[in-house]
Amino acid sequence: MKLHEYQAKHIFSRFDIPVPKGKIANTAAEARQIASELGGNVIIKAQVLVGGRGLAGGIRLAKNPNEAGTLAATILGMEIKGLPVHRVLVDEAASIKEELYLGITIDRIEQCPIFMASSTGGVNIEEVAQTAPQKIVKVLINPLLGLRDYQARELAAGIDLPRDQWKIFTQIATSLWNIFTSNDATLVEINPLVLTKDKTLLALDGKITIDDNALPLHPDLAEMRDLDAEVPEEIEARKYGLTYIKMDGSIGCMVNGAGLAMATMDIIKLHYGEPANFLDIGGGANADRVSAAMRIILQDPSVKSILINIFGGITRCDEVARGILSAINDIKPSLPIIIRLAGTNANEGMKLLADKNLTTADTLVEAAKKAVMAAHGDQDGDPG
Amino acid sequence: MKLHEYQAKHIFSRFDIPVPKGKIANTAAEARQIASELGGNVIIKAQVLVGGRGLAGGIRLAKNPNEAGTLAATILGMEIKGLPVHRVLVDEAASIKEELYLGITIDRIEQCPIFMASSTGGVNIEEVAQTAPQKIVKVLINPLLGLRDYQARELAAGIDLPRDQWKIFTQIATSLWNIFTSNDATLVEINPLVLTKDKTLLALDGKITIDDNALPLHPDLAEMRDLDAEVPEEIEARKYGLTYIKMDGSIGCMVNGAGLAMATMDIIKLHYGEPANFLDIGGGANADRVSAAMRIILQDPSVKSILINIFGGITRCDEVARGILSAINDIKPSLPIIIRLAGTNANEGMKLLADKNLTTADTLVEAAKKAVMAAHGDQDGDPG
Amino acid sequence: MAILVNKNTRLIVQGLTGHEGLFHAAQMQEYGTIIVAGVSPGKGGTWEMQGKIPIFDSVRMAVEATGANSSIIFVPARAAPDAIYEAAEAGVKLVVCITEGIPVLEMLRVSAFLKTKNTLLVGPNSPGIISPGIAKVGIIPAQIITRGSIGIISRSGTLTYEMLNALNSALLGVSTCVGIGGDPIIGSTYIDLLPLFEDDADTEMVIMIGEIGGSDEERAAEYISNKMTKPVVAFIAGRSSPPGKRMGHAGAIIEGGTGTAASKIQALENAGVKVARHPEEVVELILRGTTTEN
Amino acid sequence: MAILVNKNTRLIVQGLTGHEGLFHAAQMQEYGTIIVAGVSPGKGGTWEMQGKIPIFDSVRMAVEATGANSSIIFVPARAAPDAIYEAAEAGVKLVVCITEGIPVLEMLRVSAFLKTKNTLLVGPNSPGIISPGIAKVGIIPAQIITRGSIGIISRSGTLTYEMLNALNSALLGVSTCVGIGGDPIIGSTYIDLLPLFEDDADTEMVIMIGEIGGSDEERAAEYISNKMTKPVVAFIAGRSSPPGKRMGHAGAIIEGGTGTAASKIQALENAGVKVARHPEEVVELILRGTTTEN
Repeated sequence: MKLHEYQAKHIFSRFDIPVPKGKIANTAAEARQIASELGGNVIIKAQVLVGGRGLAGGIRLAKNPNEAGTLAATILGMEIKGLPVHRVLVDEAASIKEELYLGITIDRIEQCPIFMASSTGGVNIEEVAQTAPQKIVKVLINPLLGLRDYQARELAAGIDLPRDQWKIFTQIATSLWNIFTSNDATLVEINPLVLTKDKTLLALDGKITIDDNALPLHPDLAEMRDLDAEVPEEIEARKYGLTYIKMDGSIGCMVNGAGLAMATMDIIKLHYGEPANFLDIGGGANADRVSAAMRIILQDPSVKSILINIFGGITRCDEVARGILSAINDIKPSLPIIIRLAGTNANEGMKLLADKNLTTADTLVEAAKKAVMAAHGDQDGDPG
Repeated sequence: MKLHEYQAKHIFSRFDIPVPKGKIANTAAEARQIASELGGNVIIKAQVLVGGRGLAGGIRLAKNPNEAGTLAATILGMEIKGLPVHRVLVDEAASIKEELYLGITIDRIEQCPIFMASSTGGVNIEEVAQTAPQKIVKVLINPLLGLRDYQARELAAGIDLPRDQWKIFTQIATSLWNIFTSNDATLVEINPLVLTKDKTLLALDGKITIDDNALPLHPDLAEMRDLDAEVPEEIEARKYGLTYIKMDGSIGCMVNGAGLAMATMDIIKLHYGEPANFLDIGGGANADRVSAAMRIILQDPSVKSILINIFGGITRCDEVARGILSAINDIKPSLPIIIRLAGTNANEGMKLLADKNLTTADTLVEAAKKAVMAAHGDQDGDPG
Repeated sequence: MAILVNKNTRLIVQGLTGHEGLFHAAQMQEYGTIIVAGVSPGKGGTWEMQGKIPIFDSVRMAVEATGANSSIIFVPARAAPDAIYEAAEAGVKLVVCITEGIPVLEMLRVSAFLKTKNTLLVGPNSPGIISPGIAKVGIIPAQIITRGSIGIISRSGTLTYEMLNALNSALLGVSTCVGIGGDPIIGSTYIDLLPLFEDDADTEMVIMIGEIGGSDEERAAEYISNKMTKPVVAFIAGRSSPPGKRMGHAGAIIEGGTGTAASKIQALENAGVKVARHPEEVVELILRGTTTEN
Repeated sequence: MAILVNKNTRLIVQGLTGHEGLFHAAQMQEYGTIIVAGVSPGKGGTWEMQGKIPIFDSVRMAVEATGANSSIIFVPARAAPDAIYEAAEAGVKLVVCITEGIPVLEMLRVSAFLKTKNTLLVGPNSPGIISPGIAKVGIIPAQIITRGSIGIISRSGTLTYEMLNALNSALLGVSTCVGIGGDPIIGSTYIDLLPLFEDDADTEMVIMIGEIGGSDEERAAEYISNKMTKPVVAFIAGRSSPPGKRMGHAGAIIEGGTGTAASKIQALENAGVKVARHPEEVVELILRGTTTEN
């Protein structure tokens, strides 16, 4: 789960990482008021959970409260990459001398947290990693020892930070580490970490991503989830324990298991179809979940056919078949549904579906071909 | 540094380990009042930092507030092993079904914290360890992982704790572990941990010893030091960075280094003398510290002679000699002082002392012999 | 003799008394796996499975009483790291963790700890291991597999079943199939298991099933190129997945440029591995390989 | 060739720019020790000791630039565990920690960490190591020692000097003297070093200087009894110390029955070790031994 910039900064502040003075505004009037409290010279920042806010015009400098109000009004009316802006952060403007990067994520190969710093902050760090990897200093952290001071100093030395800043830099790095571990984050990042003209370090922008598996341990963080910033279908899916991701194609997919779901999408594409979504119903999916999955798929008007691919292990195919029948009964979908069941109780499942006038398939390839044909208008779903 | 029972229980309580209701009383009247608040049936416990309070009559049961007042008055007038009782803890009396032991200390050989539990609590656990070691269950803790639940359960199983108590026992063990690490303790112990007749676990008595080296990191704990409970000379010594321990003999010792100080005491004993103290002036001791050390030694009226044994390494013998001269000048002691200097700048030191009518020695054995003779009344300190 | 799981396997089921534990313990036993004990804290001294399997309070007690050498974990995510530590400290040589949903920072600690131990962890979020006709330690449906000479290593669950089914339909058999789990931090990866198959007399070739995210397939490619003499065929799921999207498995995230299907396929093909475009094509590649090359 | 410290020693001084660091670095260099670098965070790029020794910001940089293989630590207690981790992670093979006052729980973590590394720690609270006439890494006064064939392992500081002085007066020389430190948790104990002396061609016999507290001497006795062929003489300080009292060294605590002088002396004598009653008697025992047995 990603946190908003203002939420991340709130956590930074609690862990004594210096951030600019600022407040969140829901309206232009609030923004104007905050700007006036902060002395007028402020930066207005759209709070959306996507990158590229700056390029999209979602970050603007204001010289006085009136300008702040006007700019906030504009930004609050925007959509950035399809996400409407509901809130802006109004921060005191900083006098920037240098922009640095400081972040922690997980190195899967080394199986360790990895601390990264760069003297070229304020930009897309993934781009720096690819175009100028020597500009990123990396230090692996032993998860049983945590960040040690000498490692923080290695980062400071690696980015040529002035020596009079090493102590405060080490404190900031230590705080960032504490944020990472105590919140079960998979990413924490200050970008940019600025060195101001009056020689202090300040976290101008921040990102925190929380490990979804750890959210039950952190109810305070779980409450920070911003449902406004998410696709409604994805929220609905999570409620039923489903993983749904909207895509651009016309073939709705319902599969058990992430790997098999991806393979199913791949095979649709291989046969010149386009998947409309990724949908993993998980292990042991019961009739309720199958019903919910079908409703969610059908909410997408681009969907022209549905491919249901279930390989029963823990999941029993007869149970899935019952879910499908109940969903069809409720929703009465008018578009073609291609069903392929295999594994545990597949025969029983197929029998339940046999006399219901549904298209079935024995193999994944056959199912994919039929779904593609059906989406292209061949209503009975037979491969051409 | 050892904490008092009431201080330990206060920490237990902060970490959610159940303790009896109770309060500290400085006077009999306070004890009476507390007993009345607690319903009358209470236990009065002398707060002194030595074992064997019970045998000495420092722990008494009272049936009503009046009796509590009377007993408290008696206990507050006692000395236990030479330590006056300044405070009593007045605790609600518990209905005890079983007395258990639970503690953590450090296993020096395995270089790990070691968790111990026993079904025979409420007694001297060291005695149990020697007479019935099979009654103590031990679990080594990986210091990088900390106590894991399964280890707490191993302890519970090992002492045949009823299974309905395992969950709360695991919580108590986890709290005790957190107390151990977050306070840099070298010992934390609940003895007895009682299973009450209404089937709850309760920490009836507790011990916490804090690592002196870690006290600077824990100012809150350092403040808990009870100066009343310590020998005044030891407090004075600590102020100057000296380690002084009062003993029963007649030969005052001033040595640099703990090992050499012990060896010096051993050699005094070998020559039929008795050391009056252990005193380590530490490394690089300057004139001030030497002065303080001499004053502290001389506060003991049993002292009949003083042996100063300094082996210069970091410590420079000429500096020590200057300290000795300055101390003698200030204090003008009337008893014989035998001085042996060796190592760094020993010759310079000896020269400074040469014309001051002090007894010197070349070797430790010679110095010890002279000090023993001097203590026995041979004023010039020459061996007989 | 198959790898990891065989006739010498003496298995503890951690969490046997739970719903899932009981169900799969019965399945495993029916398949021929020697289950010697269950561990369910607080239930030590009871018996399960028609009164034939003793339950212990701790893994150490179970190992001491039964000489167990392997364990399988069915406990909830919250308790699973503890279960792994406990098994490793008790000297269990193979630990298979079925549990999903363990936070990644917990797994980093587990993984750092296991580097100091002589215990092989498979999983978490693994469907387990099966050596067809011999034994199974996990939840892989046994009816879709026959014994043979193909080793399988897979990060996926149901996708593995799909593959096993396709092999079965083509009358191809399996020596051992290992589901290494779909999480970003797992105990054993391809390069831990490829050497075992390379040394296993029962295995003639290996199928690798991978997916987008991480670099384990790329590292496996390097290993195959340098060390493997037996042929390897691969399938990588997620060719059509957009970057930056989380595809259900915590593992299936494409991290800016690395970990894409294209990068993995390229690396494997450079190492001489044939990469199929879908599970059934793996079968075709194998059949073509065995007819033209042998 | 002496143990641990010799002509191949290439030493880093961690905390060289401090008062103590500078003083002892000069002493060590004067004695012939090859000091290649200092480490003082924030002072990298400067030079010390007549502009001849470069200062680095980190141990890793110092190792990379100078090929150092050993380090000595003079930093305050608060920073010392970090200094040990840093040196070990940078691949330094021998780390000598002079610093005293490190909390024991910190040292437990350090010690657990070092089990996974190929680094030998001597100390903390150690006076260091000297191989007379060759090199010294520490603060042992060099003027009281001559080269010879006696190896010394001691938990004490000034008591060791006393012993060295007594040997010197009797014209007995030393191969290497190792001060292992007086703290309860230390990097190397007797049993880590006795094998090195057993294998060292320059060493003919070993003196062990112990004190009350802990069981390291008892374990050493067991090792000596089973493995040592060279003769061992010992001295144990604290015969006259009352139980339960803390005698300055965190190490010098007598823990209920174990760790007493009597227990240690008994164990050593049972292992065939001659135990002296005071430092000068060690010399007597050695002289008697060499005249009667040789």
